[in-house]
Amino acid sequence: MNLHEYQSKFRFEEFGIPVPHGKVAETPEQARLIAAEIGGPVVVKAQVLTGGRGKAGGVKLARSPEEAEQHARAILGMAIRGKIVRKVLVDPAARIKQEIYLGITNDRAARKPVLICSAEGGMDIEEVNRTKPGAIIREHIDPLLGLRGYQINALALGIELPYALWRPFGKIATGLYKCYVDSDATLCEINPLIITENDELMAVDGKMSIDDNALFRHPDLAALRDTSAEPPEEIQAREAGLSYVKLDGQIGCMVNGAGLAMATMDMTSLYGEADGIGPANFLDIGGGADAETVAAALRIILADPNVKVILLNIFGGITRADEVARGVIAAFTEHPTDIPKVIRLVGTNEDQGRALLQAAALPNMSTAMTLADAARMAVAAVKGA
Amino acid sequence: MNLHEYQSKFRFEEFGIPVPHGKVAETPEQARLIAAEIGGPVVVKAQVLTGGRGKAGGVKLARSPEEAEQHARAILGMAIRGKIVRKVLVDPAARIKQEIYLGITNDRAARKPVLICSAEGGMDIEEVNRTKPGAIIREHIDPLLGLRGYQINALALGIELPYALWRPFGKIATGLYKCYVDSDATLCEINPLIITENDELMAVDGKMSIDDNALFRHPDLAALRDTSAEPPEEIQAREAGLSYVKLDGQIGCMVNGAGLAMATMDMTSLYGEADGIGPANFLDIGGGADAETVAAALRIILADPNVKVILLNIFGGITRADEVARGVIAAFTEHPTDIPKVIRLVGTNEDQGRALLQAAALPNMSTAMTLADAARMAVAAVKGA
Amino acid sequence: MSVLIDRNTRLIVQGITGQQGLFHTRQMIAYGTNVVGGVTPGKGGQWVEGKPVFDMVRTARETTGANATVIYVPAAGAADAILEAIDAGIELIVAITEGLPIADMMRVRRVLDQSNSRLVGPNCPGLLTPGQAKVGIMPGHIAMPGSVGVVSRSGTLTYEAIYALTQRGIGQSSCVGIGGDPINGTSFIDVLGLFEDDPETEKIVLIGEIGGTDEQKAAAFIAQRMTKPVVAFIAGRKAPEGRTMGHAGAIVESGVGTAAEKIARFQEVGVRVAETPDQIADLIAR
Amino acid sequence: MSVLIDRNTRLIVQGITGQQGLFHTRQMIAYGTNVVGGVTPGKGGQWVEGKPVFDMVRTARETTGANATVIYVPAAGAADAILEAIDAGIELIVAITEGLPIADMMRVRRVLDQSNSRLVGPNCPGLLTPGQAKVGIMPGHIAMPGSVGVVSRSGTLTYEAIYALTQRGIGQSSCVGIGGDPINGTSFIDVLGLFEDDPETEKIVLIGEIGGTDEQKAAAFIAQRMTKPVVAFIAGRKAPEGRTMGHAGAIVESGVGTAAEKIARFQEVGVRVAETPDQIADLIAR
Repeated sequence: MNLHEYQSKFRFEEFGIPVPHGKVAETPEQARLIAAEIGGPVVVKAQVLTGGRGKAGGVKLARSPEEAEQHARAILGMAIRGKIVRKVLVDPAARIKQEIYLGITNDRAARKPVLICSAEGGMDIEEVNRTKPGAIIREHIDPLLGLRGYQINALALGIELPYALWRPFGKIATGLYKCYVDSDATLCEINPLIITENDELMAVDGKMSIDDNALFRHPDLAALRDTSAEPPEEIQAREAGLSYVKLDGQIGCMVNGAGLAMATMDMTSLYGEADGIGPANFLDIGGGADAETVAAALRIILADPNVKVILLNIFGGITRADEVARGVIAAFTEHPTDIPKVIRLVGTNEDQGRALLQAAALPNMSTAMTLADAARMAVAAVKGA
Repeated sequence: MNLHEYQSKFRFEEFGIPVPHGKVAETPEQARLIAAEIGGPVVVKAQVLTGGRGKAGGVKLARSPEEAEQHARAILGMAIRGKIVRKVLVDPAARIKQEIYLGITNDRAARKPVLICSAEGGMDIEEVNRTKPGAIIREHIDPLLGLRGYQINALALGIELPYALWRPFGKIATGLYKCYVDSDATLCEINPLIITENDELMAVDGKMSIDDNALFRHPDLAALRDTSAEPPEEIQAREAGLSYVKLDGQIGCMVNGAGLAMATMDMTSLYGEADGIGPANFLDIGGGADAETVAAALRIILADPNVKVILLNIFGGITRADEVARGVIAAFTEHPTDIPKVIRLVGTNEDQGRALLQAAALPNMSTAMTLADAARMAVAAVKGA
Repeated sequence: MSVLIDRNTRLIVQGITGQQGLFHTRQMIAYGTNVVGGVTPGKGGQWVEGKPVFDMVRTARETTGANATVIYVPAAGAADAILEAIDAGIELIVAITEGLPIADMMRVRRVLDQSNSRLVGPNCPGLLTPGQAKVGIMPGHIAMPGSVGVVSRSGTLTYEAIYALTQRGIGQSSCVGIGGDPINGTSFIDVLGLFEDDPETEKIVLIGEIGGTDEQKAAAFIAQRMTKPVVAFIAGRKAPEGRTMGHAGAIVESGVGTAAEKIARFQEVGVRVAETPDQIADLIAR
Repeated sequence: MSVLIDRNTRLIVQGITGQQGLFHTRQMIAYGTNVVGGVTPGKGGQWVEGKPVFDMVRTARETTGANATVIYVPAAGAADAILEAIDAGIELIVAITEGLPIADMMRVRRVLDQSNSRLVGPNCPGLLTPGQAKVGIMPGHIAMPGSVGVVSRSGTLTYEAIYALTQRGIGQSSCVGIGGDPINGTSFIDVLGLFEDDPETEKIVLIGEIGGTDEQKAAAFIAQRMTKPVVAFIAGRKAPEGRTMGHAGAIVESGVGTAAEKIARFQEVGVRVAETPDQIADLIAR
């Protein structure tokens, strides 16, 4: 789960990281009032959970409250990479001497958090990594030991930070790491961390991603989730505990297991490609899905107008085939439909599962024994539809 | 540094440990008012930094505010093991079904904190250890990993705690460990942790010791130090950064290094024993003592009326002999005295040190080359005084 | 012969009294696995399916001589369950639980690396040595004894491969699901090494996914160490570009982990890569 | 021969620009110790006593090939300094600093146990191999080369013993101050083992104190492993009963650690125990 810039920065501040004292506006008028309260030039920044905000015109400098209002009017409602801007952050404008990059993320290969720092802040750090990899300093953190003082020194040295700023830099790095740990974050990023003309450090932009698997122990962070720009089916899927990604094809796929779901997607693409047929979605119902979860998955698939055929591919391990069958029957009883259904059900309790499906005698249903057969049948059904 | 019961319990409460909601009184009248506010029976408990409080009559049950006042009057001003009681804690009396012991301390041999638990709470845990060692459950904690849930289970099982209380017990154990770590404690002890008649857990008595070496990072805890019952010379010594213990003899010892100070004590005892002569104190001026520290040490020794002779035994390592000499000269210039002084100064810069002392020509000063000589000379000087 | 488990494995079940734990304990026993007991804190002294339940792994091990454990406890307690098993000195720990916070796994992994325990998983289907023992949630009846070792990051996709092999009459020596989490206990390399050293394993099936670099490392290991033929399958060729974790994440991962890249690396070192799950069995049969 | 340090030791000084660090760097160089550089964060690029100063141990080691470090940084930063040296792979770490919080040392010790570094100290006077090198704060001129190994928990009391030996013309192979803190890096047993294996060391002086159980363990080790004669001295025979840490502490320590108990254990295993520091040299001379 990603946090907005303003949410990230407000949280950074709780961990002792200096940030501009801006406020969030949902209307142009609010933006004007905030700018007037701040006094002096401000920056009006679109709060939207995607990148490329600057290039899209979502960040503007305003020299007066009136100008702030105008910018907010232009930015609010704007679509950036398909996401509608519903809030702007109005921050006092900072006088920047230097821009630094400071971020923490998980290095899965090293199995440790890694602190990343660069004197080339303010720009896309991936770009820096491509063009000047030497400008990026990394320090891996022992998760049991935490961030050590000498590691912070290594970063400060690496970016040639003036010695007078080592102490405040150390406080910021320590605070960022503590924020990262205490938030179960997978990313805490300050870009840029600026040196002001008064030689102070300040986090001018911020970004946080939280480990979805850890949200159960962070109800305060879970409450920060902004679903206003999310497709409703994805919200529904998440609430039902399903992993769902919308795609462009016609075959609504419901599969248990991410790998099998990907393979199902791959296979329908493979057999359908020539005819412009492919998967309408990636949908993993997870390991222990019960009848209710399966029904929720079917509702989400049926809500997609592109879907011409439903392909259920279930290999029963922890999810028992009879449970799945009950879920399928329940879902189609709730939303009766003539849409063609290709069902492949194997694994634990497969005989009971198939027996239940046969007994239910759903309309337009066919069954397959192998994934290849199921994919071919689904593609053929789209062509026949 | 030890905390009072009330300080420990108030701090435990910050870490989510349930404690009785009592208050501290410094007068009998305050005790009556607190008892009236609590309503019902209360316990009036002497707040004094020593053990044996109960046997000395420092803990009394009161059924009315008037009775609480009477008990407070008796207890306040009482001396328990030489310490004057200046405060009492007035706690609501608890209805006790069972008493448990729960404590954390450092196991220096294992180099880890250890959680100790016993179903035989409420009494002296050392006594339990002697008589029923099997009744004591220990769990060592990995300092990098912290206290784990299964370790708490092991303790709960070990004391045969009813399963319904495992959860609240786990919160208390976790809170106590967090308190221990966050406070740089060397001891956090709840004795007894009671099961009330309503089947709730509550920390009825508490004790904390803080690592003196870590107080620099805990100004809030350092401020809790109660010096009202400490001898003034020990307070002075601590403030000057000296390690000082008052003893009964006549030879005021000033030594650098705890081992050498102990050996000096041992030697003066050895040579003086037959004549009832011995060390007046243990005084370690530490590793890097400068002139000011040495002068402070001398002031403390000279304030002891028992002291008939001063024995300075300095072996220069990190403390340079010339620095010590300057300190000695400064101290005796500030407090001129005819008291006999035996000075032994060897090690780094010893020649400069001795030259400075010779030049200063202090009255009644003699010098020795070996510790044995110095001890014998000091004993002889006491006999001659 | 087999890898990791066989009929002599003495297994305990952590979370034996939970719904999933109980269901799969029955399945494992029915398959012939030597389940010697279970652990649920607070339920020590009970009996489940004729097996003793203990409050702690420590006591379970002392009493039963267990040398393996399978973990079905919910995600919030799974890291603690793994640490408990490590602390109790259990040699083989199989964690089925999915959804472990990554921070928990980083700590677990750090402790694991200094222990004598092996962890398989988390978020994995477990292990299956056909005809001898199954530990976890794999449907046992789709497998048959033989000489193909199967190792996979995917759960259900593993079953596909086993099913296809069995249908062609090709048996398996052992099947190992290592789990798809970013940080886990056992890697492809670990299992490839075990199969290479197992006299009964003649060929190996490796099932990978997009993301991470485990498959690339496996390719390098195969080139250096393996003498036995390996057939691979990579899921996610047609996956849409994932939502990245953010910029720092993208740097760390360095843009690696596409199916195309992984397939290329395998082909470079002579590993045959199947286009569809069905083809896996074809390539093995050749 | 000698233990831990000799003329080939390549030493860096952590905290070289501080008052104590600078003073003792001069003393160590004057004694002939091969000081190859120093470390003070933020002062990299400076030169002190003709030695280069680095910002980090890592770079100091890379540049100078240092294999030992001595730490003079204040207590608040000392744990970090030790961890930095461990992280940089320095083989021998000597921490002079006193007053380290015990919680810091528990963490350091945990990391140390999984590393290839040896820590001597903290709160110790360091090491002295007469005529070759000194690392720490021991006054070098009181020692002379010879065949007696000295190991001690006490700082200044060690000097007493060395001084007395030298005055009787008895030289030392190496002198090791292990420090008096409750948790340290190197124990009596470690050093006794080194002396036992050092061909140049013929006899050993061990100086202990009241408190803890290190001396008792040393006695057991001497009985089991040592062939060379050991003379011991224990400070604190006349010490008043210490102020205990509290009840739980007393249980853990189990009432052990009196001088009488330690002396008895040594005498039981044939170690001669001196009554006064002066007697140490007498007993060695016999």
